[in-house]
Amino acid sequence: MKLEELRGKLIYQALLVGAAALLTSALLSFFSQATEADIKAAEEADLKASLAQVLPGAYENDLLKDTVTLPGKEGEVLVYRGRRKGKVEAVVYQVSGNGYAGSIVCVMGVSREGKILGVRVIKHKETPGLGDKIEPAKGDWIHSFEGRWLGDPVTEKWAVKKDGGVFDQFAGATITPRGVVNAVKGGLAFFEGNKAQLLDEGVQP
Amino acid sequence: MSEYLLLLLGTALVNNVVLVKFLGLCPFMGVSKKMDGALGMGMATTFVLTFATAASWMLEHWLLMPLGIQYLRILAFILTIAATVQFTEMAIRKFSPGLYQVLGIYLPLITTNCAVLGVALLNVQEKSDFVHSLMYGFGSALGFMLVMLLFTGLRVRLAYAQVPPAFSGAPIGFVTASLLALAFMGFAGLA
Amino acid sequence: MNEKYARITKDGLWNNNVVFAQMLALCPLLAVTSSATNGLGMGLASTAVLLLSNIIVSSVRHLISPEVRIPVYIVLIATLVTLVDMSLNAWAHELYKVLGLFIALIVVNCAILGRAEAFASKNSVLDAALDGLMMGLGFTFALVVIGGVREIFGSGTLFANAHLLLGPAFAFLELTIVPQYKGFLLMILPPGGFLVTGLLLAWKRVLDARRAEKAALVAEEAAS
Amino acid sequence: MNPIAHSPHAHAPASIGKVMATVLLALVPATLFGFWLYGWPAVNLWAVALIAAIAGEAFVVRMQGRKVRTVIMDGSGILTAWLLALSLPPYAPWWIAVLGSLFAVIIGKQVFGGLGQNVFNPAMAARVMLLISFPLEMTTWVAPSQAPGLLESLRITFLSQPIDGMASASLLGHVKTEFTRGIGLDQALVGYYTPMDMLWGSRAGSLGETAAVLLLIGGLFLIARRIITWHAPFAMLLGVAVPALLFNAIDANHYAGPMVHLLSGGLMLGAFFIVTDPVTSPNTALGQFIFGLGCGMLTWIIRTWGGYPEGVAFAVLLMNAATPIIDQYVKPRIYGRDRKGVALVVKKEL
Amino acid sequence: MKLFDLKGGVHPEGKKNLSAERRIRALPLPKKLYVPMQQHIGAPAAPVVNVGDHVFKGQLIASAQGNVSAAVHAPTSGAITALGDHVAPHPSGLPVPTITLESDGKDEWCAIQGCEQPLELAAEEIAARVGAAGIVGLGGATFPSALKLNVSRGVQTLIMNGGECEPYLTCDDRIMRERAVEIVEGILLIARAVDAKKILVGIEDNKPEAIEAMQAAAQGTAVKVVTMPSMYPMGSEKQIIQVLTGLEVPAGGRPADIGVLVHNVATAFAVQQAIRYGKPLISRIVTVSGGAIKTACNVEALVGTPVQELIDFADGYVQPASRLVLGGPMMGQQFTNTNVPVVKGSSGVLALMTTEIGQSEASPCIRCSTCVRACPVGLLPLEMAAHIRAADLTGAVALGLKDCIACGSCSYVCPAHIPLVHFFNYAKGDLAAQERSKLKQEATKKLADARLERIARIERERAEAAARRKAAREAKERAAKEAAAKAAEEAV
Amino acid sequence: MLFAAIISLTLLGTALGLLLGVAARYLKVEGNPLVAEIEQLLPGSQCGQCGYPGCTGAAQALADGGAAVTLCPPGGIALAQALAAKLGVDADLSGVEDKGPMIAEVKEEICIGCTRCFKICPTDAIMGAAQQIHVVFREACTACGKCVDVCPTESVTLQPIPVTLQSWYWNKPILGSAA
Ligand SMILES: Cc1cc2nc3c(=O)[nH]c(=O)nc-3n(C[C@H](O)[C@H](O)[C@H](O)COP(=O)(O)O)c2cc1C
Ligand SMILES: Cc1cc2nc3c(=O)[nH]c(=O)nc-3n(C[C@H](O)[C@H](O)[C@H](O)COP(=O)(O)O)c2cc1C
Ligand SMILES: Cc1cc2nc3c(=O)[nH]c(=O)nc-3n(C[C@H](O)[C@H](O)[C@H](O)COP(=O)(O)O)c2cc1C
Ligand SMILES: Cc1cc2nc3c(=O)[nH]c(=O)nc-3n(C[C@H](O)[C@H](O)[C@H](O)CO)c2cc1C
Ligand code: SF4
Ligand code: SF4
Ligand code: SF4
Ligand code: SF4
Ligand code: FES
Repeated sequence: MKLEELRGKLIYQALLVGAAALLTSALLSFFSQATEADIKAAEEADLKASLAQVLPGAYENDLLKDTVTLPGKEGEVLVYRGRRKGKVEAVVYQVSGNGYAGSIVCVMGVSREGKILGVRVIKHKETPGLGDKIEPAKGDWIHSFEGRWLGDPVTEKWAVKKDGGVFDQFAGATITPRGVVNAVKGGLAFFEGNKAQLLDEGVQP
Repeated sequence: MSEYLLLLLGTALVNNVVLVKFLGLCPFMGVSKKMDGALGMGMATTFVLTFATAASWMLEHWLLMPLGIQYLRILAFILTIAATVQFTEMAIRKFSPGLYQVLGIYLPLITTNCAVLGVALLNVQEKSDFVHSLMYGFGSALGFMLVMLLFTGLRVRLAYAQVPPAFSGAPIGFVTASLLALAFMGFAGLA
Repeated sequence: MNEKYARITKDGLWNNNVVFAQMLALCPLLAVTSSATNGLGMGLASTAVLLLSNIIVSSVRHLISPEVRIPVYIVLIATLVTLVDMSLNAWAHELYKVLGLFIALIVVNCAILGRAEAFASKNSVLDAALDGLMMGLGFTFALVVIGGVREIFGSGTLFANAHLLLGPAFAFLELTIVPQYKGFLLMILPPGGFLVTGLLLAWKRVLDARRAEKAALVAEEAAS
Repeated sequence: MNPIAHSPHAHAPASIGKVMATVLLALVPATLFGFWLYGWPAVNLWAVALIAAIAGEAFVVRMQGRKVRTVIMDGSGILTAWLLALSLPPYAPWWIAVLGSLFAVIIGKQVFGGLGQNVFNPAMAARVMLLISFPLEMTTWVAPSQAPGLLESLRITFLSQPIDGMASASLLGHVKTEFTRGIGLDQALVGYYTPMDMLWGSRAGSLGETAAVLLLIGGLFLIARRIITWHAPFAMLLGVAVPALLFNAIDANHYAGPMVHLLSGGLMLGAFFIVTDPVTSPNTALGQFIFGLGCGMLTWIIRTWGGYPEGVAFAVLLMNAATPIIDQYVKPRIYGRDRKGVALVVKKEL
Repeated sequence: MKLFDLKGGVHPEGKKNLSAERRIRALPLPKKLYVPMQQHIGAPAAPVVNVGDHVFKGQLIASAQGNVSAAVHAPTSGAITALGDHVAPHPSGLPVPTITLESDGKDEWCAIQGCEQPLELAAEEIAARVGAAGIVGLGGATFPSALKLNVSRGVQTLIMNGGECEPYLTCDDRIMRERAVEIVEGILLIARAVDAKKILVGIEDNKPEAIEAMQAAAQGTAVKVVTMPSMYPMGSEKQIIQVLTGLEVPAGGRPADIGVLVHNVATAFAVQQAIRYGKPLISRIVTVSGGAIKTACNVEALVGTPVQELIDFADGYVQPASRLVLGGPMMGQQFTNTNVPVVKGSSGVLALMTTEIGQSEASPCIRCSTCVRACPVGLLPLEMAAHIRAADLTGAVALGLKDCIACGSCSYVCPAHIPLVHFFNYAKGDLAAQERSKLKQEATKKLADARLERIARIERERAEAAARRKAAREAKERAAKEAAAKAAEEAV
Repeated sequence: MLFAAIISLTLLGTALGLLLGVAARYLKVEGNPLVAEIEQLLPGSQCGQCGYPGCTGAAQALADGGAAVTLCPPGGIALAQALAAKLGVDADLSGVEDKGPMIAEVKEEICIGCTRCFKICPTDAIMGAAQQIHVVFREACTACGKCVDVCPTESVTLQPIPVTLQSWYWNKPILGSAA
């Protein structure tokens, strides 16, 4: 039969689409296998890079593999742990607070002494130009947490200046920093409350 | 109930497919010169969009996920959408030649209306259940329809305005869309 | 023959530009052009798909029956897009994150199916390849221009982060046009995208009209 | 022979210039009050806005080869800039006024073909553009009557001198902020809301929006002069007051009452001078009523549930977008036809 | 009596005081009269006299043609000097067929026959006599009255239009003040001709003297005088019906459809004159007014009198007029040639100054919707004008263009001075022209088809004939052959 | 896994292809009613000035999108607008010059009565017999110009139809640049 005639046949059309699907899905499957490893690696590298921002320094273990999940105020918290010489030296986890336009999600790294190693905002909907100064790219406000702990400043001073605390607010935007400060403060409280499990040390019976 | 209402409002107004998500712009610009065309396109898209969101949810949850072949998602979704659209096109052509006339070349373009695939893909990312997905698709379609009608109304009026030659037609359409998008920013934070 | 290639080239880049003349592919155009870098990345990705899809469609055009032509083309394009998607994800992860959904949406980029239908399915492989390339470059051009304008006015830079997104080789592109710029948010936000596109379209009109006028003048002089 | 003129051979003594001049006149009291309240910076800002609008309009009109004089003299550009200036924070830097005015008269109006051709309210389009582009500058308010001297005022307007000492929040912004801390209306309003001050306009807010009484008088003057009709303003106030009343009755601690709503933000200015913009509002009385009602309700919704403390400008733009559709469906009944346009049927009287 | 609301409408400055207190005076007999054949709606009348003929006053000089038409009579006695074209009282300034009559100064009536007891005439007879007298509506539309009477027979209500809502004009006011008795008799005649049950005379409240005079004359008859508020266009047929009865004439219909007949009060006077005295319609009251006229007045002018004579009679101009208008300022037509004649429909001759016209260059429409509020019909003038401007006449029709009564209220109030009615009249004219060319196209299409068919038929017939000839020839040949064969056979 | 992927997609494709094939067969639409509708709009004088074999050809070309709506000179601007509306396209009317209604006129002085115009007129608008002066029947002439082309003595010309009181109407108002 000639191609012309074939093209009019119902079964030809069905098979044509089928064949196209067959060929392409086969191609894709192979390609997917080829790229799978690279994609995974890229995603891990991504996550690592963001962890590294709040956990400066080198750790002997693979952070992504040493995790623990603990109950927090708003559901489960996934904690990554960094070790040196087998001891947990630092932990990283997510905290969130309420900003001007919804919740602000941050990751924070805390040393075993309870000091903040770094904080980064990973998701927020604050007003560009007002509230977005919490991003390191737009200002270094977020670095003002580094090295602080629940005793520095004292608990009452863990607030923006307008509310009598020590942290700066931005001109025309108080809500956003207030939200971040509260979130970080809550994160430190979480650390204090779950220290034993976090540091993987002698869980007292 | 109010949860669904919020979802509808959110998808239709706050995160409007066209003005905020930037999906479906070609028909938005192309079929907005006459009210009938816009209405027809809006309705056709509403149907296809809702259907595609539901169908792709099923594909994802009953085929791709169980088999672990999510990398074929684009392929599977678009195939389904394209077939549906073409089927719809043939049906409309058969049963409503008037509508077919109005939609003209844009009916096949629904396939390539990226709102359809875009919403389906976004919806899968939302990881919501079936009813939510249906609402998500329908809400997005409503949003598309709404801005389509508003925009068409404006463009029809502009057709009688003395727009400077350099701007008449598409350029003023974009400027108008810009101001419409500006207006829709007022819905931010609503839902 | 050369004349034909010149025409295809000119059509793709300017006269029948996907964006400025055909008014297609508007979604990625507006969605990813908050900076020139994004525009360039998106443009190159689309060009790759356009080129390949045109070649394939043109080479299988005789096999396809009209009833199922669209599904078949789309399957082809979807495959190509998935390939690009995976490649970017694996090897240009930063760019992948920025362009996000819109990589997948290259599938439905009206321009690609449009070219498959309007050109590739009717022309030889070589012509189709050239057409795909030129249309893609034309599209890239539009993306970069709009992205550039929005970026300059919006944040005072040009091709910011190019090394991050496109690789270190592109670092030379990065420019800071206005140091200490406060930023003009409108340009980065959706309304700005529409506005810039509208203004550029009007500008193209004025340019074309001027050129036509000049040509007419020259012709007149030649006649007299 | 001069061409034969078509009838009518008589004409009412009205012209576009006179209409615009009347509206400007109606704005004068509220504007002067704003000047008095906020001092010289307000005057600077107002003047800069007007100059920029005139210059910008003259430039584009000239580029198109049209007559600059007639366009400027119709007063609509000046009115647009004036209304824009009245809706700006009084201590905003000069470039805010310039950018806003240029956007209003060029993108908002001339690009559409000039007076009467635009579909969105130019002043409000510009205001929203400024708000989303420069949220800091556009949400920095001052407490009234701090009247800096002329020299200092120049520094405020032209050198963007920080005004930390004088900063104050507007009522709506303040309430919104307090809500985020979980503070209810009963406490949030203390010290912020005194009905008499609100009525006379002694509050933080935009340059010309605060003096409710003066704006009302201006509006009534326009109604009396038949420049505007009562429909749109009344409907807008209704559209805010009714939901406010309802929800306030349900939960007084979360939903402010009608008086708070009516007297705060740009509502009064909006109701009498903005939703009445003939160009961008519907043609018929009923259409204008629907338009006003929509503006009012959207304003209330945005204020109450939205992300922005105030929504007049957004509401106006959204309803502008709906205007052609309102116009298409709301038309007067034609003599001898029913509402649908079908010719009446003769009832044979016996 | 309860009045109903009129929607829209405007209040132009009345300016009636310029001429309202001037009694009607007869114009001196002009030397030459130009009597156009078309002074009414419908087909032009056809001359029944020749150049050189001598005619008497009131003698028929042109007879009605077809259904819708009106006869024309000699306004005075004299000689016909020309049957030809003369400039028409029409904005186009085009020539129309006109009979030129040179007055012999004697003003001699032909034999006319009145009627002593007019109110006892049969309805058909009244209509016939009205038709013979060449009476057309004097309210402005100049529709042949006899026809209107005939189609309106059996209506419920007769409305007499004494609205005279146009500024400046006082001719109806004066005629009601001075000839109320005759008018009332005319009204009763019309009522009898159509067998109306209810008779209302609507007069605007800015004419108290006319109301009083009419009320006095109507005492004891079925005629009821109603005072209406002053507002333009109160005098328009549809609007006066709405105000007085609350009814609306259906779109595309006639007042008779809802049982109403409207006539102007001056028409009633003409009817009375025609029936009681047998006098045809050869003169009318004309208001000469306007700021540029020295002595505004009302004159009774013969049809065909050049307008210049009326202006001279009013002592000419105080200052050069910036515009001359026939009719009222709202609906009247500008003219430039003062040689145009007074016709049956001429209600006024106005010489206006620039300040009175108040027109200036158009600015853009600001969509203020003042025009929407002013339109008595409920149209959207701004939208219609925008559509017409953009050459979308179909769109304008969909908006109700055909319902527009061209009253000009919208143009009057528009602060942007946009010539709205001008747009509408242009569009109506263009649509009519399109309609004509469509009719013609259909006709020519038929012709073309007929021709093609004819050619095909001729072709076919020719082919058939050829075939027939061929068949015959072949038959002959065959026969010959057969014969030859037979012969051969036989020979074998 | 790989297998499952390929098979499921193939099946999906085949099924959808079948669906479309069936649809294409049973939902087929015949012919194009548009051509007839367009032909109804055209003057029908089959004059061929458009370059197509008569009005039917022109209608076909219009329906296929191969011809501009301004193709028919006898139809003028009005027809172009009607066609544009029917086809839903934006007409560029700048190219059409509507000379207003025209009519053929035979100059009696030079007409030799050759009957050529009489024979060619598609609407039988010319009357006359051999060796006699021919006259044009105003109501039937579409100003197609064919008679002008064939007349050996150039005695036929197209003239604008004169305006009369009945056919006169107001011109379109021209507003200044400000408005
Ligand atoms: C449009 C708009 C956006 C705003 N966005 C933010 C924001 O993102 N973050 C924030 O803290 N305040 C934001 N605000 C300001 C709040 O309304 C409020 O005025 C402010 O936080 C109070 O702080 P202040 O005491 O420094 O004025 C925004 C206000 C407006 C009008
Ligand atoms: C007519 C008019 C419209 C306005 N529209 C808005 C608006 O849509 N959104 C907004 O945030 N402010 C708007 N404003 C400014 C507010 O009325 C008011 O000045 C300001 O919002 C009050 O400060 P707050 O935003 O901190 O409450 C408008 C002002 C005027 C005069
Ligand atoms: C806008 C407009 C205004 C009119 N004004 C008057 C008027 O004031 N007096 C009048 O008698 N007829 C007026 N007419 C004419 C009437 O509609 C109607 O034709 C007339 O009264 C019928 O009477 P007739 O046949 O005796 O003329 C007007 C018509 C229109 C359209
Ligand atoms: C009653 C009235 C209200 C107006 N309100 C506005 C306004 O809110 N914003 C504005 O830009 N222009 C306003 N104008 C001026 C004018 O209509 C405006 O510049 C047009 O929108 C420009 O085409 C107003 C004019 C009038 C007569
Ligand atoms: S009155 Fe004039 S300016 Fe006002 S809407 Fe009507 S046409 Fe436009
Ligand atoms: S002229 Fe027509 S549109 Fe204008 S007011 Fe009169 S009826 Fe209405
Ligand atoms: S030009 Fe017009 S009338 Fe002549 S054949 Fe073509 S379509 Fe028919
Ligand atoms: S132009 Fe000549 S051939 Fe054509 S219709 Fe008229 S008379 Fe006939
Ligand atoms: S609809 Fe064309 S690219 Fe989105």
